[in-house]
Amino acid sequence: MSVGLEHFLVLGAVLFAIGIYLALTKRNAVAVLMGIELMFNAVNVTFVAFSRFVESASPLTGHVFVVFIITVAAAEAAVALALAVLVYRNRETINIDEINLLKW
Amino acid sequence: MPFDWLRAGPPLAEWWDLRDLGNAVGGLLGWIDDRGGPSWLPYVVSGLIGIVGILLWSVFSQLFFVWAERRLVARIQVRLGPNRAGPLGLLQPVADALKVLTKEMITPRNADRLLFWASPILVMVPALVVFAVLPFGERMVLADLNVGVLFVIAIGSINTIVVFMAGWSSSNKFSLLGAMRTVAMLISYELVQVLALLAVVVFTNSMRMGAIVGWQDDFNTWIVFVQPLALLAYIFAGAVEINRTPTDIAEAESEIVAGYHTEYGGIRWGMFQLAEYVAGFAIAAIVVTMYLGGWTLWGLEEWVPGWLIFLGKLYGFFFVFIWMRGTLPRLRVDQLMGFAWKYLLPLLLVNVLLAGLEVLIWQENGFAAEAVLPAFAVANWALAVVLVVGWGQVLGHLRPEHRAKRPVLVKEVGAILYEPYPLRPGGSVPEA
Amino acid sequence: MDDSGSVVAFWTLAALTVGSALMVVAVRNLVHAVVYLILSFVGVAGIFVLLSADFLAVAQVLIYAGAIPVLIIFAIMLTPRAARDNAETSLGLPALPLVGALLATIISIAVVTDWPEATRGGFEETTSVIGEALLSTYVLPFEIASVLLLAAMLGAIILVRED
Amino acid sequence: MAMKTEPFVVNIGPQHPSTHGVFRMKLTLDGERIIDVDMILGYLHRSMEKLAEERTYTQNIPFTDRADYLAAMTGNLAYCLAAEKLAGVEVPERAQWLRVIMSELQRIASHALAIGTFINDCGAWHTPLMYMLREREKVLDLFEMACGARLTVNYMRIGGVAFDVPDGFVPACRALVKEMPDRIAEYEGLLLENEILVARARGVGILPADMAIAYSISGPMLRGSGVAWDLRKADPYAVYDQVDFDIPVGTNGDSYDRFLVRMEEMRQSVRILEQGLDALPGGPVNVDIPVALMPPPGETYARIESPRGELGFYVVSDGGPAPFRFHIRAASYINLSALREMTVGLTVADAIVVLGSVDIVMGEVDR
Repeated sequence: MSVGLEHFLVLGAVLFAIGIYLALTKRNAVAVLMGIELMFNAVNVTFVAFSRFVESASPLTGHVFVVFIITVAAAEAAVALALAVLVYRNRETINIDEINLLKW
Repeated sequence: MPFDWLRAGPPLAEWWDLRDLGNAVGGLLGWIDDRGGPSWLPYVVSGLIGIVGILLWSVFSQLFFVWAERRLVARIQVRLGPNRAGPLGLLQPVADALKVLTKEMITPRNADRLLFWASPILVMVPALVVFAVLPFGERMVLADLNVGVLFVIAIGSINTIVVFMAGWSSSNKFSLLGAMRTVAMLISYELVQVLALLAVVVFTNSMRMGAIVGWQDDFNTWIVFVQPLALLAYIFAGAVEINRTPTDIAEAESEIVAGYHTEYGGIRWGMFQLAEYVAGFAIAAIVVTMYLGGWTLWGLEEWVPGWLIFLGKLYGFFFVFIWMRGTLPRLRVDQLMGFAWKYLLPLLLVNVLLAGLEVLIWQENGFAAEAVLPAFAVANWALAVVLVVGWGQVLGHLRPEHRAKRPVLVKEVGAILYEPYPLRPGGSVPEA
Repeated sequence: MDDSGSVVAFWTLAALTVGSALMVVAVRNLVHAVVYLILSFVGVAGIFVLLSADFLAVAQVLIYAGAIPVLIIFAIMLTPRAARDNAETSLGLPALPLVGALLATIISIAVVTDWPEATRGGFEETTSVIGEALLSTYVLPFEIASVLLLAAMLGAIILVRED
Repeated sequence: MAMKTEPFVVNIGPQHPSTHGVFRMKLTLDGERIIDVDMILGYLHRSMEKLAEERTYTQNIPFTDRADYLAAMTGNLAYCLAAEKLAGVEVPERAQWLRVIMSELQRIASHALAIGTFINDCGAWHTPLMYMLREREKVLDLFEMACGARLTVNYMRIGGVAFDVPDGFVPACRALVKEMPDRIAEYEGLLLENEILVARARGVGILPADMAIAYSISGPMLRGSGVAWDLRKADPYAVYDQVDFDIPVGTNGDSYDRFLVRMEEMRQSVRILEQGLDALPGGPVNVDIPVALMPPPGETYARIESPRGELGFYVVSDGGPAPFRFHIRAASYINLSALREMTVGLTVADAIVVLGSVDIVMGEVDR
């Protein structure tokens, strides 16, 4: 049986779900960031799947969007990790449960 | 039909025409089609032949080159090199291989089991996978992707992760120090590699390795004539990527014993050595394909088989790494970093800008290639010299007092000759 | 996408990607989690190859399997005494049903609506088309993205620099 | 907000490829920078000074070979001078000249090894070392021709030298002297203008002159820091006052200057050898002294310029056949004391380079 658009969309959805679960449940800030990266990838898969299967005037716009997503994700990862290191330096921990005091 | 490009091109020469092994594979595929095999079989067969060919070639040429390197470095060092095992010491690599195979593979107690076991295997991946894209002959390329150059850089970047895994998992202070040094160095030189290869792609305006070799064949000017700076930068970045002198920071024997592969014994350590040589061949192959005209030699490839020329150039270029290993001392890590970020990157950015300008001028006015390319060659070589020396002066690398000063000869005793530096314990020369 | 080769490839790559993504959730040691994350990113790169997006597949390997994990590893290195385990937070329990519900809705939408399927095969050459698009119709976002990268780089350096 | 990182203690040695013998250096690191250096010695201690108190003066000579095993000739010479001063023995002319020739040959061999291993520590894997070992081989052949041994020569006696040199020695030595200058030019061509070596060694491990004097450093390290002090000129022994040579003096006291000073000293030693071979007189090579020499009670301190610095012997006699006290003032032991001042603030790689430029021999340090 052939592999259609739905297969890739389901794959993207599953990856997105795993990413959200990771982001919501993990205690370590770096693990949360890994979840976010996974979500970005899920979105990328969906974009590319659409640009491959769906009829459109310029099919490769999906790819251009994925390029933008990759750059933004890289920038976001850098800043988020810098924040994590800074939080670690001030609070000696990056365990999200403990970073809940607003009196910074 | 998969692999139709194997059937395309000039009328398929006889399968026994070994000037391009692609003919033989093409003949085999034709034979399979006549027998009416399933549609995917030729795909699998040619893929397997390619993979097995690359594997066998890289392992056996590594064995030969271990011997060649030790003899050549010995020749540079006024000594003989291995000559005990077998005639002229030719069996020395076999002896080494047997020794490495029979040695016991120790795993440190609190090592990170999974990563410790995985990294020797993974260290071979980037070294071997790069060869999938490199054309040994006109139709002898496993997968001629049209993002070939980007593929080479991407596979090179996996090396960083594997080095870190090796250093982190052997849970020993020296390995971690070596691993972190190497990772930081590999990242900064990845950028240098990208810019050096970008300068080539600007000229050939295609990332497909076959197209790049084709461009160099059509205009029969090698890209090294037009882009000398990019080649020099890539050689240095290549030397960094495979940890060879003058940049063997990873296993700087005299400093932190053996860097990230200290804790590995037996065949695991052997895999690291094998990967280092195969990665060296990969870098040499990339340089030959991108800058030195790949398997073409201004028409000679009609008679001499293309892949022979390619291997000749590859081994010839690999000699440069051996020569560097025999003569140059090692740079410190921060000097290497400073050299990459402060010196090489600005230089290469300017180089890519100039290459873009030149191609723009060439395409806009549609000059004839014979007139324009030699002019570009001369201009680029002169510019390369001016840029290298000028930027060196600006950054102070070539400032007079950095040059060696001979000691002052004195006849009588007791004279204190120099006013001591401000007494900073053990500090280095204050940056003037 | 009908010949048997790509079907086999799809299922293996999908299994690899989802499997290693689940391992990232399950495994205790944070460094192992990063390794499995890299594995799933490489799986996604394979999926891109299946969807004949060759430029994106290679860019994915270069950035997601070469650069971002190194960032994550440096972050883990710079936070030595922080909990290096991959444990769940205390209030993790309600997350499972929420995620399940979200997944169900997305999948139902994906399967129910009939997308205007295109009849053409994969793309031959994507790099040059992406390049053209980036510098012609999308030149503004391209410039904004470069400014954003510059800002992110400076921000990260200033945050972490201890003078 | 300062980064709270715990210091990272790294152990270099005792079993390490570039510690020039069994020497251990505990480096406390903050990242790559060295905060503190703690040196642990004694792995090669053989209590030579205590053993010498049970042996007659002549039986003690082999100890001096094994103290600084890379410069045995100068070790013998220093001890024999001390014993002769104590016993008031006159050394014949020919023996004096032979002693000068042998110690200069030893200086060339020792400096060749010192420079070779220093460049090794900078990373040029064995290439310069192999070139220099080729010259050292020729010097060791000359030693073997003169006294049968290459390393622990045991050639000098109280009152002269053990045997006269065979006939083939002088022509072979002249051949070496003729060939040596362009060999040194070959090394300098290979190393002097080498950008990477200059980058690695220039400005690394600075030892200012007054600190060098304060730590009583001697030898190429002191001259590298700009102080022109050479015992062969300051306190001439044997026939050094009849020989003309220069003292190379460095300019800013870093590892590169010490390397340059050693290179120049090899050239000066060749000049001395030339004059020595020309002026070698005939006559006896030693004076026969009683087997159980019993010098009058008293103490003496004789010092010479060994390749590593001032090598002194403090010998006290109580009239008996064995010395009452036998102390070796080892040059590398004292040169090593300044290592901490030179390496704090540098990186691990620099510490190894500085240790290489100090050129220590553990036999002499631990005695």
